[in-house]
Formats: sequence, C-alpha cells, structure tokens
Amino acid sequence: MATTSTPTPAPKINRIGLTVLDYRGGKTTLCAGCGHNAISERIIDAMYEMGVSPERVIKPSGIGCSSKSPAYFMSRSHSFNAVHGRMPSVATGAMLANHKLIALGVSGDGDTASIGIGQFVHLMRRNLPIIYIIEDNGVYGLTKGQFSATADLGSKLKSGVLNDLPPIDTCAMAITLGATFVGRSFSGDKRQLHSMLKAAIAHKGTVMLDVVSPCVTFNDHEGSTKSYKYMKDHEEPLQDISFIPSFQEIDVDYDPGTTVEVTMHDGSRLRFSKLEEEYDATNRIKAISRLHEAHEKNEVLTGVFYVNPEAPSFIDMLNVTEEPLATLPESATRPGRQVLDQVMEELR
Amino acid sequence: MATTSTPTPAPKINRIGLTVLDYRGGKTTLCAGCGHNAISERIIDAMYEMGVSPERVIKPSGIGCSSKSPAYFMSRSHSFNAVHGRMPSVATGAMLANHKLIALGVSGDGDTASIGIGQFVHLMRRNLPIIYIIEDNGVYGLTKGQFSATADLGSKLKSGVLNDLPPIDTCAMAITLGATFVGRSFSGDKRQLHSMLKAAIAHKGTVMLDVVSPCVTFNDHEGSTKSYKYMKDHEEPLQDISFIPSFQEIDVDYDPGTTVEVTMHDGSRLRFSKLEEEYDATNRIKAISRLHEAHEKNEVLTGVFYVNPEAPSFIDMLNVTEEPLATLPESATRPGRQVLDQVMEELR
Amino acid sequence: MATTDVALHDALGQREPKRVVNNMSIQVATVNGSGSQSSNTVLLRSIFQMGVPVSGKNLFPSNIAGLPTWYTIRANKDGYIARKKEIDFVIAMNAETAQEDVMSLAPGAVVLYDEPLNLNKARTDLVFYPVPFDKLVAPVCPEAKLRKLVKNMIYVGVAAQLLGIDMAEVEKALRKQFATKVKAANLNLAAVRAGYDYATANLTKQDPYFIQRMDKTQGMIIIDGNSAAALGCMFAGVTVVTWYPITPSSSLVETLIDYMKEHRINPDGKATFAIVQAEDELAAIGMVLGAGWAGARSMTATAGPGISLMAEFAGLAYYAEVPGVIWDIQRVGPSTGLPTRTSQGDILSTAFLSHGDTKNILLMPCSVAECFSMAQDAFNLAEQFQTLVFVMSDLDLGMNNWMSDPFEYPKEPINRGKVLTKEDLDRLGGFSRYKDVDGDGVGYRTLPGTEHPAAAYFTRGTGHNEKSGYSERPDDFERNMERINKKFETARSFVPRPEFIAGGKTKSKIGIIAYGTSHWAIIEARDQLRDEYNIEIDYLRVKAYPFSREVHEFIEQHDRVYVVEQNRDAQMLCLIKLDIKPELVTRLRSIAHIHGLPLDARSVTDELTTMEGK
Amino acid sequence: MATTDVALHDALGQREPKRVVNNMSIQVATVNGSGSQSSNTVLLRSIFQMGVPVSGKNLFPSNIAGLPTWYTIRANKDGYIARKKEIDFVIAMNAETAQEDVMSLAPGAVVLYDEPLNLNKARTDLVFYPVPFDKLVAPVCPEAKLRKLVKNMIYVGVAAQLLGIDMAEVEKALRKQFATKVKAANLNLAAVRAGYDYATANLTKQDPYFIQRMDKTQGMIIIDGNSAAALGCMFAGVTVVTWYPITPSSSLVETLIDYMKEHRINPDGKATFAIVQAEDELAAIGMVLGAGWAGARSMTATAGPGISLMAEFAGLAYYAEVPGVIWDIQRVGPSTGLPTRTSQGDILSTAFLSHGDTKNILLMPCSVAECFSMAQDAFNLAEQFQTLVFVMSDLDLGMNNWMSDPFEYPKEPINRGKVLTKEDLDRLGGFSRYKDVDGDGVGYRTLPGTEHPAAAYFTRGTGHNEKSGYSERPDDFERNMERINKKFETARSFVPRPEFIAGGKTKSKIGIIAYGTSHWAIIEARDQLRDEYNIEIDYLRVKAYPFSREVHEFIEQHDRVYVVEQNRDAQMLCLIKLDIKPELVTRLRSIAHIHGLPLDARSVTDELTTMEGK
Ligand SMILES: Cc1ncc(C[n+]2csc(CCOP(=O)(O)OP(=O)(O)O)c2C)c(N)n1
Ligand SMILES: Cc1ncc(C[n+]2csc(CCOP(=O)(O)OP(=O)(O)O)c2C)c(N)n1
Ligand code: SF4
Ligand code: SF4
Ligand SMILES: [Mg+2]
Ligand SMILES: [Mg+2]
Repeated sequence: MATTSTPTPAPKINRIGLTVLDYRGGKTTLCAGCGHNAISERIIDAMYEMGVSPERVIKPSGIGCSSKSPAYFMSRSHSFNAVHGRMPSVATGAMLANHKLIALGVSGDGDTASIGIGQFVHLMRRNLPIIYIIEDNGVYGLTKGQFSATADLGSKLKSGVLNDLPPIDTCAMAITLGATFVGRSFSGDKRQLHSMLKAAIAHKGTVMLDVVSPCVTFNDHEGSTKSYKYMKDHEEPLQDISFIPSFQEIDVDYDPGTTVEVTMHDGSRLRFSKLEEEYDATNRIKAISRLHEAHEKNEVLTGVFYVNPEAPSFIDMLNVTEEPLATLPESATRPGRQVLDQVMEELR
Repeated sequence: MATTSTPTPAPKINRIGLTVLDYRGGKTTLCAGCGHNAISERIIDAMYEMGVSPERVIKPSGIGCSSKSPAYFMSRSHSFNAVHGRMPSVATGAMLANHKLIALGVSGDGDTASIGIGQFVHLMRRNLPIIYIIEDNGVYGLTKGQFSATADLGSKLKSGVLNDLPPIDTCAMAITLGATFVGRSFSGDKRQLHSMLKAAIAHKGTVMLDVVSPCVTFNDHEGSTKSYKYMKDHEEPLQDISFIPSFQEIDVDYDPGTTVEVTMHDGSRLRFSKLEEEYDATNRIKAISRLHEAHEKNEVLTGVFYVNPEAPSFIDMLNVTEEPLATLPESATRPGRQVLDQVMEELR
Repeated sequence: MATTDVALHDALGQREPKRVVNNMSIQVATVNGSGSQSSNTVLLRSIFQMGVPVSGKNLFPSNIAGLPTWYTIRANKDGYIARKKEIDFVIAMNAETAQEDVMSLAPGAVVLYDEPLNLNKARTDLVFYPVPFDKLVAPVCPEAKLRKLVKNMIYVGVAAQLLGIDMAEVEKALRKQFATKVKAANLNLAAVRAGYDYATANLTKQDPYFIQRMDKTQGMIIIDGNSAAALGCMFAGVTVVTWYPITPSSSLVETLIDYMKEHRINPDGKATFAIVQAEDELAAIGMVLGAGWAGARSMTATAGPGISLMAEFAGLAYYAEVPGVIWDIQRVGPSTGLPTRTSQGDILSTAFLSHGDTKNILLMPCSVAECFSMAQDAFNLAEQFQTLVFVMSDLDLGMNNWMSDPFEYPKEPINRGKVLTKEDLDRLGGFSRYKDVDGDGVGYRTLPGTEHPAAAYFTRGTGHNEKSGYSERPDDFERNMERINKKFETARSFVPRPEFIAGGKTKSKIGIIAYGTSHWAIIEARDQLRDEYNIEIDYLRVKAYPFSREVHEFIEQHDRVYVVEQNRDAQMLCLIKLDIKPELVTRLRSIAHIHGLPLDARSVTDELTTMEGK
Repeated sequence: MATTDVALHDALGQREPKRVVNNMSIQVATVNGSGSQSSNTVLLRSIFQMGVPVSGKNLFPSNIAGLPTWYTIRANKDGYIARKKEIDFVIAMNAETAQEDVMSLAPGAVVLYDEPLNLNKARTDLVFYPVPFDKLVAPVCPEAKLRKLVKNMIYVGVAAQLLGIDMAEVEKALRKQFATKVKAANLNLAAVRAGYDYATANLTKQDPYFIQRMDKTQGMIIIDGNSAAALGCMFAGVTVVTWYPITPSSSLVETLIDYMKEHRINPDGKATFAIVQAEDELAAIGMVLGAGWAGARSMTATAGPGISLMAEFAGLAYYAEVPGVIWDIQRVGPSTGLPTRTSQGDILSTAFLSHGDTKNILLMPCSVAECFSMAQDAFNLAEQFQTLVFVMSDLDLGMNNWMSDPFEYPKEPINRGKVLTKEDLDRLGGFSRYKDVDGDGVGYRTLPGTEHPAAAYFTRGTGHNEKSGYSERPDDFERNMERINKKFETARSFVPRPEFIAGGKTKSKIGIIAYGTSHWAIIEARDQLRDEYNIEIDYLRVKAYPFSREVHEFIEQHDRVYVVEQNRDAQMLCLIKLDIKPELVTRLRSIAHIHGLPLDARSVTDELTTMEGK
C-alpha cells in the first residue's frame, strides 16, 4: 500500500466530453472468453472515439447470447431485446418514429440466418440507417450448441455430428439485396473490427457486419470452422483498413498506388491499403463473385467488401419531417376542423 | 350437320397409356389472359409427355391467384393449398413422409419473395426434390395489385405509384443458396417453358423456376416491367433449350461447336444451343454474375442459368428406407418389447 | 304454404290496392370484375338522395373476375339497414346464377332480367321485366369494349323508372360517382336514360314497390367503415403505419394513404407520417412495436390470419408494455376460411392472443361513426396503458357502404400517456420504468433520444424488476405480473362504455347483449319482438373488453340474457362467462351462428322466440 | 417467532433424542457450468439406491455459465416428491449466493460449506460443517484445470458420511454416471472418498438428519420427462420429427435422436424415420402438417414462443383436418418470460390457438410414465380425429429427474385412423373427403401416392364442401364447421380419462381439480389437510381437454371445487367454466400462482384452509 498520495490524472475525454466509462454497460453474464464480449469492447471504444452521444443510440437485438450483449455495453442507451429473429422489424419501426436515432442492432447467426432470414432480407432491401452486427459463431449458443444456418459444410459439433447443409453467406446476401456497407471481421481482430465499426458509425444507410465470434463453450473445438484456431489459420484479410473521422485534421497523404480512399457521406474517409490488386470495394458484382471464390477456396475473407456512401436511405425515400415523428406536436398530427368538415361534405 | 358418321380417331396416349385429358384440372377461375393459366397448360403438356403418373404427383401451394392454379390442372393429383408463404415447409414435410412422390409446388412472387422468403431460402439450401415454380407478376394479384418484392425499381402501378425498392432476384438467390436446377422463363414463351418443365421433371433435387407471368388486371399496363409488352421487348433468352427424355431413342447428333449437352440423373439429356459464347450452365459463380449483369443492363434474362444433375438431395442425406415412411408397417416403426426392457434396465 | 297459384293470387291478385313504399330489398346479381360496382353505388345514392334510409351490401367471391357477385340494397323508411333475408326485387344479369336466384324468391317478388335469359319461364308467381340490354347498349356506347361496363348502367335507369326514383337524383348521384371524369359520366348517363326510356315505353308496372321522397337522410353521409377508420386514425394523429395487404383490411390502409397524402404533408413537402408496406404481418407488428416504443402513434391493419401471425409479438407488447393499435377487420375463419365474408370470429383468440398469461384490450365498433371515434380511443388507450389495443371491426362494416351522421371533430386533446421528458428527469433525477407510482398499475416510460443520462432503460420480454433489470427472482416476477394485471383492471373504467337501450316503459326481464355489426339486426329484431310477440327486450351493446361495470349490472338486472354474435363458439359469451359473478352465469343464453352473411333480424327473432318457448 | 437463542435451543437443544430419518430436503448451491450436475445426480441416485423415495429439481438460470444454480434433492419415506419449501440441508458452494441462502434457512437447518466462505459467522441457530474443498481436491486431482469439476464430488462424500449413505451405493451410482469413462470415474471416486474421509476425521455429527435403507424404490427407474416422452414417441411409431431448439423442449428431440439412431435404423443402415432441424417454428409445424397429410406420424416439440408462432398453421390443421402431435414443454411466459422456470401458462391460448372458431385437443401428463403413455395416445388421437394434439408438459416434468415404475409396453396396436387404400377405392369407386359417414364427425382420407384415379382430393384452408371442392356457400360452410365441432365432441370419450382419488371413507364435500405436475403437491397437501386439519378432500386429476363426463360429474358431486394450477389467470378453471353446466360454476374456486418454482404442498394447504375459513 502506497503511503504517499499521488494526484490522480484527469480521465481522458472525447469530443463531447465523455469518458470511456460513460459507454460501459452492465457486467457480462456470457461465458469467459466468448467472442461476443470482445465485440462489446470494440463497440464501446468506437462509440467513444467517434464521440457519439449515448442518448441518441438505440440497441435493438433479438434473442440469443449475442442478443443479450447490448446489456453489457452503453447503459446510457435505450435497449430493445425483442423476440427471436425479429430485430429488423423492431429496429425499422423505431427509426421510422425517430430518424435522428443511431441504431446499433445486435443479432446472432441463428437469430439472423435461421429464424430471422426473412426479416434480414427485407431490411437489407430498404437500406435503413442501421449498423447491423451478426455475432457469428455458427451455432445456437444459448440453446447449447446446435448448428445454425451459417455453419459451414462439414463443420463438426462436439458430439461429432457433421453439418451437411451449405452455409448462408450473409455478406453476399446483404450486398445482393442492397445493403450499402458490408463487411466481415473477427472478434479477435481488434484493429480491423475497430476501424470498421468507426466507419460504420459514419455511414448513412444499412451497414451489415458479419463478425465471426467464437463460442468457447460449444463451438471452439477441433473440427469447428468458427473456432479461434480455425480463424487464426484461415482468416484472409482483403485489405488493411484505416478510418479518418470528419472531425480529425487532415493527415499526411498516402501512396495512391497501394492505397484507395472512399469518402463517406459525412466527409470522413475510409482508407484501404495493401488490397488484392484491383479489388474495388465499390463494385457489387465483383464483391459478390469474390465472396463465392473465397468459399470455394475455403478461406474466411474479412474486410470491407462493398461500400456505397451516397445511396439514398429508407428515411430519405420516406421524406419525413426533420422533427422526429415521435415528438411531433398535436398541431402537426391532427388536421384542423375545416379538414373534417370538407371531407364530410364530399361524402354527402 | 354431317349425315355420314366418321369413325372418331383413338385419342393420343402417352407411354403410361394416359391421354392429355387425364392431366386436366378444374375450370380456371383466374382472369382471362392471366399468365398463370398459360403456365398450367404447359405443366399439363409436360407431365403428359413425360408420362408421369398423376397419382404420384403432389401439388403444394401457398396463397394467391398463382397458388390457386393447382386446382386448374391435374385433378388426379393430391393438392395442398397451405397458408401464405409457407408452401416450402409443407412440401418438405410431405416429401419426408413419402420420398416417392413428385412434388410440383406453385407459388407467387408475393407468396415467395415477400412473406415467404424465409422458407424459400431454407428450402433452397436443402436441395429437396421438388419443382418450385414462382408465377411471377411483380404484384399481389389476389389482393388487388400492390407491389411484391420482385417488382423492379421504378416499375409503376396503375395508380402511378413507383416502386422504390430493389427487386429480389429469386434465381440468383436460389443458385447462391444451393438449388441445383435454376432457370427463368416467361408464361408467353411456350417452347422454352415447355422444355424447361420437362427437364425439371427429370431432375433430382430442387428445381427453381421463376416464370414471369403477367397479371392482366393489375400489372399489364405501360410502365410495368412485368407486362406482356415489356417481356416481348426485354426478354433475353440465354440459350435455345431442347430436352431429350431418357425413354426417347437417340436422335441425330449435334454440332458441339454451337451446342452443349448436360446429361441428367435419369439419363435424359438437356441440350443448349446458340449460347452466349462460353456461358457455362454448370458454373455457379458465372451464373450469378451473369444475372447481376442482366439487371444492370435492364434485360430480362431467361433460360436455364444453372444445373447440377448429380448433387445429393435432402432425401439422399436422410438415408431413409426405400418404403415410404408414411406406409411403414407397425412392425417397422415400433421396436419390440425387449428394446423397452433393455432401456428400462439401463435406467434402474 | 300456399300453392303457387294461391301465392300468385295473394301476391299479384290484389296488387294494385296495396303499394309497398320505401320498404324493399333490391338484389343485383352480376359477375365480379364487370364494373357493376359503380352502377350499384349510383342506385344506392339515388335512393339515399330521395331521403330514404338505405344500406348496400356487397357479397363478392374471393377472386378477381368472372365469379358471381350479389349486391343488395335495402331501402327502409323505418331506418332498418341490417341485411334482410327476403329479396323483393332482383336484377338478374348473371346467367350462371339466374335460375337459382329466381327460384329462391318469395312469391310476388320482382325480376328485372336480361331478356335472353328467358327467366319468365321459370316461375309463374313472380313479376318479370325483361330488358334487351345488348340491344339497348349498342346505340349509346359505340365503343364495343366499353359496353360490358356501360351495360350495367342501363338497369339503373330501368329500376329508377319502375320504382319511381327521380332521374334528377340519379344524374346527381352519377355525376358524383364519376366526379371529374365528365366523358365517362355522360356516356353512362346516356345508358341510364336508355334504360329509363325503354322502361317507360315498354314495361307496365305490375309490382307494388315504390320509392317516394322522404327526409330521413338529411345531412347524412355515406361511407364504408374502413374509410371511416382511416379518417379516425388520421385525426387521432397516427404517425407510423405498417401493413401487409389482406382482405378485408387492405382498403383501410389504402384509403389512409390517400387521406394522409392530402392532409398530412407539410407545405415544405415533408410528411408528418411514415407508411410502410411490410413483408408480412410479423414484420408489420414488429415495426408497430418498434415505433410505439420510440414514441410514435403506430398501427397496422389486418385480418384473422395476420392476427395469428402476430401472436408472439403481441405477448412481447403485453409484457414489455409497448403501445400500438391493431385493426382486425374480421372475416370468416378458421384458417383462410372465407376471405370475402364477414364474421365476429376472432374475439376469443385475440383477447388471449399469445402464450403465457396474456390478455389484450379489444374495442368493437358497430358503425362507421364508431370506426372514426374508436380509432381515437384506441390510440389514447394504447398509450395510456402502454399495451396493444385491438379494434375488432368486420368485413360487413369495413367494406360496405353505410349512412351516418357526419363525424364529430375530436373533443379531447390527444393523450400520450405517462412519458417522462428530459425536464422531468432533471427534476426527478431518475425513474423506475416498471414501478406502480400512481396505483393504477401503469409505470412511467422515457423515449429513446431523451437527452438525459438517466433516461435509458432496458426493454425486454424476459423477467425483469421495477428498474427494468433482468431478474429471475420469483418475487420480482409475480409482483410484476400482478401489476400488469392491475392495468387491465384499471382499463375497465376507461374503455368506451356500453350502449344501453331500454325495452319499454316497464323494466324487462329479458336482455340481449350484442356487439359490432350485429347491432343493426338487433334493433330491428327488438321491434319485431315487440310488434309481433309483444316481448319487450332491454339491449346492451358492448363496446370493449375488458368489460366495464355496466355489463355486470345489466346481467344482474335480467333473468335471461341472450348474447347474440356471428361466430360458432359463442366467443363473446365465453368472455362474459369468465368475467361475471358465477351466480349470474345461468342467465346467459347464446344465439351464435356463422355462415358469412351479415346477421339479419328475422333469424334473431325466430331463434329467440323459440328459446322463449313462444 | 422465537428469538435465535430460543430457536437454537429448540433446534439443537434436544437434537440427540429426535432423529429425522429419510425425510429431508437437500439443496446444493453452485454456479452453472461448474459441472455440479453429475455430483448431484450421484447423490440423488445414492439415496434412491438406498430404497428411499427421492426427487431432484434443478433451478438454473437462463445463461450458459457463471450464474447461480440450485439443485434440490428431496428424500421422503412417505414418497412425497413435490418441491418442499423449507430446505433442511444446504451445501453452499457459491460465494455469490451463500449469504442469502443461509439467511433464508429455518432454525436448526444444516449448512455444509466451503470453509473460506466463513458462513458460520452468519447465524448461531444453524448447524455448520466447514469443508476446505481446495485443500482436499489438490491431492486427489493433480490436473489443476480439472479441479473445478472434481471439487464438487467432494461434497457428495461429505454428505454421504454425515447422512449415513452407504459408500457402496455412492460408488455404484458414480460408476453408472460415468459409465464407460473409467478414468474419470476413478478420479471422481477418489474425490468422494476424500470428502468422506475428511468428514469422518474432522466433523462431528450435530444434526438430526439421516438416510436409512428402506425398500420403497425396488425395481424403479429414474428418468426425466423429456426422455420419457422421447421413448413414448419412438414406441408410438413416430416417423417424421421436426424441431427448432428452445428450452425446455430441446432435450426431448435430442434424446429422441439418440434413441432413434439406436433402435430405429434397419440392418441395411436405412432409417425408419426422418428428423429435421427446421429454420424456425413456423417451418417446424408446416413440415409436421405436410408429413401428417402425406401419412407419416409426425411431431414437433417446442415451448410457449413456438406455440404462438404456430398459431396460423394450427388453424389450417384444424380446418383442413391434418393430424400431427405438438409437444409444449411449458415454461414461464408471457413472451420470453423465464425460459428456465416451470409453468402451466399455455393452457388457454393453446386450447384456442388460431383465429376463427378453432379448438384444439390437449393432453396433460403429470409423470414420466404419462409422458411415455400419452405420447402414444397423442399420435392415435391425432390420426383418429385428423387434427393436432398438443401434449402440455412443463419444464419441471420435462427437465428434472423423476423416479417411476418401469414403463409398460404398449398394449394396443397403433391406430392410423380412417385412411382409404387403393383396394378400398376399387370397392367404393370414390369417396367424399369431408362427409360424416360414420356419424362421429370424422371423414375418410386418402394418402398422396395412392394409385387410384379417384384417390386425389384438394386440401385447403378455404371454404369447401364434402367433396373438398372450393365453396363459399353459407350452407356448406356452416355444415362443415358443425361437423368439425362434432369431432371435438366425439373426442371427449376417447381422450385419457381423469384420475379420481377419494378423500376418505365418507364422501367429501370438497374437491380439488388439478393437472400435470401440480399433482405431486396435491397428494401431499391432501394428507396435510387430513392430518393437520382433518379435512378430507376428493381429488380429480384432469388429463385432457376436451373434458370427459367425469369432470362434470365430479363438480356435480362436490359443493366446493378448488382448481389448482401454476399460472396467473386460472386458465384451466376458465376452460372448465366454459364447459360445465352454468349452475355448477358457483362451485369453482381458484388457487393459481406463477413464479417459476414448482408447486409445493404447503402453499396449497395454507391457501385452501384460509379459503375454507380454517
Ligand atoms: C421463437 C423462439 N424460438 C426458439 C427460441 C430459443 N432460442 C433462444 S436463443 C436461440 C438461438 C440463438 O442462436 P444465435 O442467434 O446464434 O445466438 P448465440 O446464442 O449463438 O449468440 C434459440 C433457438 C426462442 N427464444 N424463441
Ligand atoms: C397471412 C396472410 N397474409 C395476407 C394474406 C392476403 N393475401 C392473399 S394472396 C396475397 C398475395 C398474393 O400475391 P402473389 O403470391 O404474388 O400471388 P398472385 O395473386 O400475384 O398470383 C396476400 C397478401 C393472406 N392470405 N394470408
Ligand atoms: S454459450 Fe457460447 S455464445 Fe453463449 S455465452 Fe457462452 S461462449 Fe458465448
Ligand atoms: S388478378 Fe392478376 S394474377 Fe390474379 S387472376 Fe387476375 S390476372 Fe391473374
Ligand atoms: Mg450463434
Ligand atoms: Mg404475384
């Protein structure tokens, strides 16, 4: 025990004056080592660094270990733990009510690709402003480890059972359907996930991130294709990603030969370096074929596969008032007496 | 009136001794000119020519004008008009019960791509033996013409309303997910649809056919992209398709330069001629990119996009008895007394 | 039963003396998709404009074109607008059904028919008016492909002449129908005239039925229940609407879209609403929950199959306490059932929709006016009690045309329920989402986006404590469920009160309980019972579940209470049974049937008198 | 209440004289995922093998690892195996809950605890046995990472020594537990011995609790309800199984998979079954319908949320008349509720599952033996009546271990219901799918694939006539619905009969109606009522809905009938109310609670005596 008291340094604060503690959540009840916990950490850091006001964030989720995780980050944000596989509709409704909210949706591979694939498909079509994160472990963790629809062909359960159905590639699907920011990462890939999340926050429209997130209890063994070990051996990053937020001063410029930059809607910049020669993250068709190739090569491709910063979002198309519909005053939502009189007259 | 009686010629019969009349259904209650009626006619012809026993066929369907059509062909086959968007699960159950049945499922674009996309996705993954026909008119006919999820961007309703969401390409989706025979046709393209249906009957596994089928009442006007006129102007056949059933004697051989042949599981042959140079219907990735191109070029590509005659079907994977599960005798389904005694012993 | 001869005598013999004025049921038998809808509306409006109470009911098939359709117009000077079993005047345009339509008529009825059908051969005890429609339509409608439609206008003219409807009213109705489409109006008017003139020249009136001017429709409007509901929702300040098309609810949202585009878009072109066609009903209700949770007034409209699909989400709304309004325009179930026929068959399953101990608030409008007013009640109750409110309309009310007094502009301001703002939180420091602060069972909520560090709470369908924290504690769970139940009890005194109609001066021993569209048959049946059997019956029309005090009192005050409804399993009677004092249960009797046709008075009268041993 | 001192005196003072033998409730408080499950099973089996009636109930959280779990073993010489409120003997391994666990004990209770927890400071009126688990585990388990698991075996040894359980039985139970895993068995056995020896050497018996050999478990088995149900389904000849994982139903299908792989695969390797993990519950029930329609014996298993999602399909099955079996292993609702706690909360919503006039057959097993037998009843009834049969089990029954007499091999052959073969059709020429030929309301069906030109019929959820042709005719619809209702009436005399247990020699005026797992608390409560209050009570255990004659008669024969159940809204009482003669309704009383814990006898006794004014 120190006997001399040392002045405690002032805690670091972000551009809106909050410390990282203001982005913390409750104590996790997930298993120690669960990939989901690591993702929660990345979300906290990204939100903190981007200086997002926690009160503007909503955390819709479905049902599953993954869908519980919103309880473990950002307690100052409203959460809606919905029913299994239906988070997309709840998130859509909330954004319709208040387009100023920032929706960070958390789902699992079972919640999304099995029971939830229908709502997932239609959410992607709408390009709703939302960051949709799939915490993907290839199994139903909360119900003790059955295969989900993202489990790879031939992947093995602890019991030895083999998966004999092809996996659903949620990224290929999201791109095909109209999502405007699509990528895959790994809960263990701190740097990559961190930059991708910050870029996601800057994006306008649907961000779909499939984050491989090992289930240490039911799917981290030999024979699993979603284990830490398998990812270490098979992860194939497409690019080296860095993100320069709009509020950050211009940095040293870069070599256009090895680096490509995409300017986001809010002026921030997403930078890809060391790309596969001529991979173009703004080309949908190429992105899709590249993902299919990856499957045939048994590589787990990660990175930002597709980004389109300027596509109109669902909210744009609905052309609603600047003031959120949720808080419009009666004067704006109830037409006057004369309107009723007029309608009645027409019906006489 | 002729006064001399002329002997009426014996009606034509197929290889199992049935006339085409044995494949007819009830009188249609669909609108005159509805594309769905034409498709029913093609099904009748194909089943008749292939000499399929009507008693072995089941006709599951969902809800919609399209899903009603099973009442208008093959009255000697069992029909199951299920609930909206859930035909795939009902068809799956039936095939599990009796793998000797031939399932011809009829759905609509709303029934499949809107409410039914979830079950569609999972059916395609399983490669269940079924011919899945989407009678695709881009609208909900039975509820009077609202847009469905296959409506093209910018397509116009009679009321003038424009569709502002991207369409779901059920073919691209089916190929991505694992269906082993995927094509698109047009209710007005008699020859093509006819050959495709015959090949479909010969295929083992999931056949997914998206057949553009104009709704004359709600979606056949100027501005519609699913009208007869639009199809006449934009249909882009990928190949010229002919089908030689296994029971037909070998015909004159063909020029391998301009023609490619695929031998089906049952020995029949599917022949493509006048293909786009080097289009290969057995290459999934190419097929998918070609479909995406078609969208960007605003062409309605038709033909057989992908075929894999030998992939194991869901039934193969389940490895069930040759005798259908539905009709197994009690001796096969109820283990003997000694089994129970043994189990009880283990629990003592 | 009289032989046809005698019947013919009865019916025609002394026809002249006995004129039947402003009391008849006219049925037009056509084929759907043949555009007879506008002809029928014009005929309906013409009678309405003559000041005679009318109702129009469309009996159509669940397909788009080519199947039989019957449209029935009832004109009744006493204001009875329920379905009438007997048809007095048939307009037979459909070869397929003509024979059966004619055979089912009572002696003395009138048949106006397409000449080639040769119906006059069918029976000798009816009045027949053959009309050569094709001959008549050709000259007035050169464009051959339009004739199929225009043809229908001809029978309007013939009927107008035979019944004595003022042509000026017909023209007015017709111009209203075609509004801006002047060319179409003129073309159709010519057809009406052709019919009128033909009748004048070639038909001699042999039937007793006449329409005569009276003043019973002064200032009234004609509208269908779905349009009235749409108006109600607009004036209730709805902001988020989600839907998935399904008969008979689609027209509610489609009309709402039109009204909102006209009256709820700001000068700057920005909409004060969002209307989204969802991919199915699970998504539709999911969006309603998300929007209601985030503070919008949100709703969807559906029918039975949709309600069933919403079951899981309904339980989440009940338990996580999220407001929302669901319109159930009831059609005949189970399953897909008869999609174009009316019923009251979803009452029980909707009251208990979702697993576990779930109970939902139901409202039951009987009229277009109540579709309008209850829309507002529904949104207020949903936000006041932070739960779903189901408005149980039906196909008869929603899709048919009804006359009504004009709707009243809402008297009360909108009630958004217990929502804490940033300012409230500054004052309070914090809050407990699920704490019963006011003793009414209703907790306070905050909306996402409220700029206060203590505003956030966790919404979940899993067990939770007062602070909305996750909890599996038995005591937390039981306490919370009791509080939610208390909300339901509180709601009893806030839902719309039942309507009581006394039988006569003397207190009656017999009561009828009914709800929704059954109302119209009941008021007529009560008069039949009084006039024909002099039984005077008290009547209570229930408007909501949970039941308010009045329902219990009504049963207490009567020896026998007949619960009349349009379903097989006496669903409302079941809910009442479960709610009232056990010793009152013996007083309940059930009159419940379902076949898809709107309830008629005679069936009620007959069944009730039989049960009364009369 | 006694002060702790007096209590201590009461409790410990005259301990020696009074021995409490074969009557105690032992609670092991651990953390889930710590592998205490096998230790607890070994302890349970050891007592069972001593011939003492036992039950084991696991109270676990809805997460995978790291949260508090309580396992309660009740040993009772009189065969009472319901949950007992008071805990007599706590094994405290979980620091997080140790304090609260200890504080909630009654004076005189026993606490066996992990020494570092220093629980003996907490109270003075309890018996404390500290055990240095970490010290003891090290020597027997060199492999550090295994210690967390093996540690738990130590308390088995300690408890065995303190309670006087024969080590030979413990070893036997342990070897059974680890079956072929000999190394693991030896390792764990060493741990048990370490505990046993430590107790012998360091602990002096200060508590009154003892286990002594008796012969009440001769020849009995121990099994959980889900495994019993799986066995039942296998012997019922199930051929198609679909499922979507959900607690507490998953283990039913997972066990079924194991049994089927072992006993239902032919020598040639071909399976006589298909088991499919569906993408969700809508697909699971859809497959059940498709398979049932095509002639398979098909089933799925789920819990409340799944039942809600199945609502639309359930209505189709009811109306299109398709057989199928649905297991609902009930957990606490509404919504996601408490997924790992037990309830009887889905009764009402499942009975009326789906919109329109839908009613479903329910079976309610109370024991593992009935899980086995009712599985067979369910398939027979489903095919006999061509409808869905829901088996309403619950988490307590499904996931906990129960002792039972061995199951009886089915006496009756399988009943596939009315199915016409090719030969039948040759004879008959044709058939009408929906005609009531036999007067029981049940029509004849054919299976797809039947090689006869007249075999096919059209299955639909839309209106149809006897020949399964599409029909919107009011008469067709009403007749068909009445026939379907007749099936339900017929079913009353085919469903499993209720069990009647007379109160005593003299006919009692008071009756109890209960069902499912509530049974075990009831039989104990009846004895308490007799012995402590000398109230003798007749008891009727309902096994099925619709109700058979006996239910009505039972109520007729008693002045007051208490309906006891584990939900908030008295759901079974509601169903009974709706079914019985109105004049009997006043006799019904409700004892209904839900908090997630299995029902205990004392609560019933207390509430009933209060209501009886005792
Ligand atoms: C309607 C419904 N069906 C089933 C369940 C049971 N259930 C809870 S979580 C879950 C799967 C979760 O898997 P995933 O989304 O991958 O999340 P993970 O636990 O793996 O993170 C299931 C099937 C449920 N809660 N609701
Ligand atoms: C659960 C449910 N929701 C909605 C409906 C109403 N409905 C009937 S058919 C249909 C759409 C049919 O569209 P599609 O599948 O494209 O068939 P089409 O009529 O165009 O051939 C809808 C929404 C329904 N029957 N069930
Ligand atoms: S079970 Fe798997 S997914 Fe769930 S918390 Fe544990 S590690 Fe994570
Ligand atoms: S409405 Fe459209 S889809 Fe339906 S039958 Fe008529 S043309 Fe066909
Ligand atoms: Mg998962
Ligand atoms: Mg369509």
